[in-house]
Amino acid sequence: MNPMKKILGISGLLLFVVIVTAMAADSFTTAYNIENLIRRTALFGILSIGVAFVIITGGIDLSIGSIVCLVGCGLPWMLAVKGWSLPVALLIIGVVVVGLGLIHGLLITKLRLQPFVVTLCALLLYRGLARGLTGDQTVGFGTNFTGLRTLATYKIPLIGGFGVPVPCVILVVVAVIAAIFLNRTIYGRYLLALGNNEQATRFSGINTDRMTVLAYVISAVLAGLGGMLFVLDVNSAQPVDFGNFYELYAIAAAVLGGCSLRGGEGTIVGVIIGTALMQVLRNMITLVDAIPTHIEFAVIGAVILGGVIADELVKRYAARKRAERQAHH
Amino acid sequence: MNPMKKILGISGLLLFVVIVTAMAADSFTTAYNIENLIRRTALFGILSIGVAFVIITGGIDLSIGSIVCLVGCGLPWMLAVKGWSLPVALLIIGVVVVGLGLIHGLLITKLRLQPFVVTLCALLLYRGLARGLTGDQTVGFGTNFTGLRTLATYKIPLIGGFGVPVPCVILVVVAVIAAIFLNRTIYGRYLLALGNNEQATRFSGINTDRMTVLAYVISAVLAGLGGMLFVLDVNSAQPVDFGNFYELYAIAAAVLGGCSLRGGEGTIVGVIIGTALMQVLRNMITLVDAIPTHIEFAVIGAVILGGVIADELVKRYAARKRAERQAHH
Amino acid sequence: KPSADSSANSSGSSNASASAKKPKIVFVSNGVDPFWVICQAGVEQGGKDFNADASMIMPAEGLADQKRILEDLITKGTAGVAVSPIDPANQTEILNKVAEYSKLVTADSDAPDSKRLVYIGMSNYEAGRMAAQLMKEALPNGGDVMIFVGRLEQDNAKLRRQGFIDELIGRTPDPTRFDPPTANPSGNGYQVLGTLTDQFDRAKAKANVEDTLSKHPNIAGMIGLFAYNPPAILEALKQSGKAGKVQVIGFDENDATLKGIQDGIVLGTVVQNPYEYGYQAVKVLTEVLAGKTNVIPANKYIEVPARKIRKDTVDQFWDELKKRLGK
Amino acid sequence: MAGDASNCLLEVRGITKEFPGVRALRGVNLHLRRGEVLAVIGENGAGKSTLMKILAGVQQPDSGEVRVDGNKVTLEKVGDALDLGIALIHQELNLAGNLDAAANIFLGREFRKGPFLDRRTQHEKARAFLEAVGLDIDPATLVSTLTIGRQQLVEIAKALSVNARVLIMDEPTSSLSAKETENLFQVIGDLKKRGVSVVYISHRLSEVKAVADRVSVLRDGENAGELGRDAITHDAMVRLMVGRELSQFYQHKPHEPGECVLEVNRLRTPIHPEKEINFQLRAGEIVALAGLVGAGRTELLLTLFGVTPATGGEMRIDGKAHNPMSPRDAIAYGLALVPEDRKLQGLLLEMGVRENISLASLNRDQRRGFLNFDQELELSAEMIQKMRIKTPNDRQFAQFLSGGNQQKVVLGKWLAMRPKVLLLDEPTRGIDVGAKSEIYGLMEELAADGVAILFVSSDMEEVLGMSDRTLVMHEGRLTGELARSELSEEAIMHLATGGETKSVAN
Ligand SMILES: Nc1ncnc2c1ncn2[C@@H]1O[C@H](COP(=O)(O)OP(=O)(O)OP(=O)(O)O)[C@@H](O)[C@H]1O
Ligand SMILES: Nc1ncnc2c1ncn2[C@@H]1O[C@H](COP(=O)(O)OP(=O)(O)OP(=O)(O)O)[C@@H](O)[C@H]1O
Ligand SMILES: [Mg+2]
Ligand SMILES: [Mg+2]
Repeated sequence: MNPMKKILGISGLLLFVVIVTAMAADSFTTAYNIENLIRRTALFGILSIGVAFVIITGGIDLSIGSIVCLVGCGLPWMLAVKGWSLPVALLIIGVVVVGLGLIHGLLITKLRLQPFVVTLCALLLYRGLARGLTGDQTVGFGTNFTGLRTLATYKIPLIGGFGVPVPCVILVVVAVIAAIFLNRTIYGRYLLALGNNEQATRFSGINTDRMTVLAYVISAVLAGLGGMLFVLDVNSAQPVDFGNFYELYAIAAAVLGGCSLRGGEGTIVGVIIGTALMQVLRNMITLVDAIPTHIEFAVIGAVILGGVIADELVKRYAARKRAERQAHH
Repeated sequence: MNPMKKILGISGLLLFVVIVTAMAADSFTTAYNIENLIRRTALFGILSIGVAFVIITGGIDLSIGSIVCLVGCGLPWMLAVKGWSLPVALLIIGVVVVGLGLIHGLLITKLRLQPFVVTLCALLLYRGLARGLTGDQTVGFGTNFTGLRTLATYKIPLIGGFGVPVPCVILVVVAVIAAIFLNRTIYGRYLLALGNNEQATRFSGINTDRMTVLAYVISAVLAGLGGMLFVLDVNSAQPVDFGNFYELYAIAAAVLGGCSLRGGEGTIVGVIIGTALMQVLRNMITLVDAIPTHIEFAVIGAVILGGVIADELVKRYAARKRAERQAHH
Repeated sequence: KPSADSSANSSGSSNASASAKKPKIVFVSNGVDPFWVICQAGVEQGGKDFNADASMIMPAEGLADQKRILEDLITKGTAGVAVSPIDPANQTEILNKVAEYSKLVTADSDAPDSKRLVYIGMSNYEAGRMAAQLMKEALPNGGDVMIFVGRLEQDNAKLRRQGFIDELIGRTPDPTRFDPPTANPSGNGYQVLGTLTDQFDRAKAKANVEDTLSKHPNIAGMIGLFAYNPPAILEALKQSGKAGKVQVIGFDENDATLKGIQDGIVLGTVVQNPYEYGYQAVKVLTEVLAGKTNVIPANKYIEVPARKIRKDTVDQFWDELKKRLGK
Repeated sequence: MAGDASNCLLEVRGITKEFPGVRALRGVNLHLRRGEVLAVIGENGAGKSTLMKILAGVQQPDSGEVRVDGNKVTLEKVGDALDLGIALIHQELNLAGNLDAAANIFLGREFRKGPFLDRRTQHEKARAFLEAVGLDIDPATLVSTLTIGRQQLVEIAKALSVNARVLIMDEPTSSLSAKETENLFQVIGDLKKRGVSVVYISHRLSEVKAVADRVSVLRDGENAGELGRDAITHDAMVRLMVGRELSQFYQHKPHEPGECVLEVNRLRTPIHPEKEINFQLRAGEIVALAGLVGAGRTELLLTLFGVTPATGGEMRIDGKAHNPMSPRDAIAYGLALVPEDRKLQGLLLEMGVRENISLASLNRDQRRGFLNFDQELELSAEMIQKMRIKTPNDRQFAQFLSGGNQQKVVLGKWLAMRPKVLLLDEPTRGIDVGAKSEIYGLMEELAADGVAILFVSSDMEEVLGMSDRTLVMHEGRLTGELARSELSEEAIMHLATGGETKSVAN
């Protein structure tokens, strides 16, 4: 199916939720709230774009939340606790995330281990490492590093008191590069092809192993970037639960946005819309009085499921109509 | 590959971990500890067997932890808070879990939704429901219902002060039925076949939709059974985190035990061994003084990953040796 | 019968003779938190001072995990166990089982129905009231207040919140009262806007504050009941330029909270004394193991009271804290 | 052989390849001259595909060497072979269904503008190659929406686009009908003129006769002989392949048709909903369904079998209304279908031969749902023997069998069902002559037992040789029916290309 058609349903659902929330809560449309929503979507969106590459190859990456934790704890630990300089810290983080992505990819391609197993072990391992590294202590920037933290917290002022959060700019840059990479370069083409039929792609003379490794590296690097931005935004990280469950959110957003877990399908725009939907839903639950916050998960689950079902039913209905029309002419 | 060969590696790893732990900590081999290990393995094993059926069909069930939560909170809520009678409560739980499994299965087969999406929504939804139902309050049996709780806590005395925990008996019954069902009945064969190639199986006149639904029902029912036993064992449940992450443990155990996430493969024995491995590892970390408990996850992750890698390398080495031997004769 | 029938000799059986004389003591927390890291310092110091092999275990996955660890400690033959039970009302059984094989005390959170020797801690309800007193000091003319907390189904969270509400709106103290999470009690000119939970997700904790600012632009005060809540509040306020405009009262002694007090954007925080919980627990357990049962008071309650920290006391408190943590 | 090295482009010496339990190749030699078409033939499992995969760098030999232009080369990955100008059209389809035809054709060799894909050029170039193979589709068509036959043409276009010096075609025509095959031969002719060498593998011996300059025969993984241009005859090839005479290839005796078992009235199928189909099928009759690629034959069988339920009209079996909503319903009515795409619809690739054969008939044996292992074993042994399935044992995974043997496994599954109406979609696709004659024998036997057989075939010889009656389709419509007496290649082609309707069955 046309990928654009696939994201029609989810876009409609997003629009629907936005309209309903805007009507139910005046505060939804304030500049401040919209800025917050954009920033959160940006942070989670970066993770989702990363995992989308892996999902497109037909794999899965469960290590994202733990990489967010490792980097999120590691950055303040190096800067604030150890007092290392920023370039050193960034270099180390860069080397580590690329290294982790490489290791995942190599284990999956060279040793033919299942992606689920490798990245599940990674999930456990990196969280344990982060806890060991920090001695289970919260690490944060305190009141220092405000310059660096503008990366996550500054808003570029626009008209009318509204500002564009820097993470949003970062997301746009990442998304544009990702979209061009996926749709306009041969490597993106190879990723899509190998996600659909690994053997056919290999038989076409393409080094599919290398492409698969690349996907895991992209995922790890974007998880690392996300982890940095998250900790810069929140200002401190607690190793035991920083980034917990984020892999599920990221995967859910990617899948909602049209990535098939069987591989070979996915658009970057869809992934971002999927992420935005999750964030608007969570925002809605806090803003709208009628919804008790402790059933937050139930609401998110129900809305998404309802949306997906409605989407499917509408598609079927349209297909039936079309068939009938054809039969009659 | 021969399925028995596939579980050889994991059995070896289990044996290795058992021996290491037994040497490092005397208390490991006490009757009390072994009873505890058996009980925990039994509880988690029931969940893993359930999800194994879904994995065998090539699907995935992320709702397990939330079903454990829903049932685990629902049982004491009905019995202790509402004061309903046991048969009524059991009936309701039975109807609910079968119903949930049916809904998952039908959404996946009839509406062709992705299993990941359906059960992820279910994960969110049921946890939210459990929290709403109980008003986010801990529910438990207090000091009542001791008779019922023997189902999870009683040990059938054997010789030498050693007793077999009742959950172990339940696991054995479930496992034997599951193994017979999977290997000796045509339905088990259909499940394996459809996991291998859904279309070819449908073309062979098998109602694959019905078989898929059945797998999700089995998974939900066993998750429900597990949830009951968990809460009877722990005596109370907090809706916000009861059963959290259990789906990942269950899936990990099933995959370690030889189920391929692509479907069509899996043995019940393997699943139980996989579960036992996870439990022994956690036990080891508490018992062996040299391991700081806060790196527990890191140890589990590292051991499993190491084991899987070693298994693969050993297999390759053996294959190369065999090839060389053949070439020389 | 499990082999761990005699805790004293089994603890010696597995280890070298040097540690054989030292009784093994373990403090089991209710989760993983910096709070417990401070407690751990107390446990370790106690171990040194009273010649015990004392350590700390933090269950990462809630109730079932805590039970598993307690079972494993019985297996291990631990002489003395201190525990902060997550769900005391329903954990009597496992606690009594531990009490059967080891000396058991509760700390931080009590299980009065169990066979624990003594409870070391404070009253969360009273601590909540202290926080309300700080809030009233910050907002003498009343105003709208939002409560932020990790979870609400834990006893300590419930009691703190209730103590806070009751004191704030001027009810007569009653620790058994419970306002549902969605309630908006008001009185005395104060209105509680609600209670927002985050399940320990820090990003979510911050998002809760942000969403509150969206929804209630005129909010007067915020209180964070778990250690990381005040920093999350401060962070969101700073980013929205409202730091100092909304009154913040904290709980516990996170660095950011203490810094906030120094900077004058937090009026005060209520601190417990986790270091003392750990230290006292080891002290009591070693003495009981040595046969000195007179350390246990008749009411089975060793109080380690909560304190209010304001700008005047924060520097001294912080220095002391840093010293204890060996920073 | 190596003597005339001056003209020898590619040479294979002493290649041996072993799989667990199977010796696929034993010291095989082969040479290929510039601008020649070399046909490689042999029974199923003789090792043809394995040899070609070695030449394409997909698999590595255990021993032996490959020389190109007289130089020893190592072919460790597909890229190595492509660099040397060796391209392979695999026996099984190898396309990425989520990409369009153009993207598949140039996969791995994309046109670029700087680092970016140049779609426009790519589509233009792709169109030319698609035209060359006679496939009239937009290069932007998603491959997954094409029928197998058309996908095969895309594969051929892809191989042509490599600009190879050696083009290996492993059964390129197995899903193609006469017209496309004709077209392909023209393409091969052009390639020859340009000095390209072609290795051609097929089980359709008439094609081999038409296209090959030389034939090399493999038997059980060894060289079994060679035939020069003039020596290529049907019998000579068969003799070398099977090592004995195989007389009476089509043992067709006209059948006396019995009662009408299947009646189809004004049937409408989902893909061609505006066309109606009418025909009848009698007990003990063998009817062929001919037509060009994409004519709608597969579609019709799938509707009869309940896979894509009809959108209108009616079907009757033994006079009773039959409205199958799933294969299960159809099977209950006594239908069986050997599907076109064995990998996708026929086989459990990662399960044993035994499990594959027994799958459909498991529920026949009433043991309250329990498996009857003895019976299963017996059944698979019977089928392996009867169909001469070449496999080390009945636990071998289906994916490791040669293409033809896979097809036999699928056939075996359905023969075990003893159906009333047997629907066969390209039943001998990729099957060797020996096995073909066995399958024909089986068809005759079944027909004699009163089974009504409707088979789709793109192999003209087969249609001519096996049918009592032939139905011809064109663009989703039955354009005519030919009795055995009227049957000729010309008559079929006339109807298949949409010519005048002769006597339409009503
Ligand atoms: N990957 C594999 N593993 C095990 N056995 C294999 C494998 N590939 C091929 N074989 C075996 O090697 C032998 C030769 O197979 P090959 O596919 O080359 O035959 P073929 O001549 O192409 O036959 P066909 O005409 O049926 O396509 C067969 O017996 C087959 O079962
Ligand atoms: N899934 C599909 N979506 C759209 N069109 C389809 C689909 N499947 C088949 N078609 C079209 O329906 C027509 C009939 O296809 P069918 O497979 O029945 O033909 P066929 O005669 O068996 O040819 P082939 O030899 O290619 O299999 C073709 O034009 C084909 O393009
Ligand atoms: Mg072949
Ligand atoms: Mg066809």
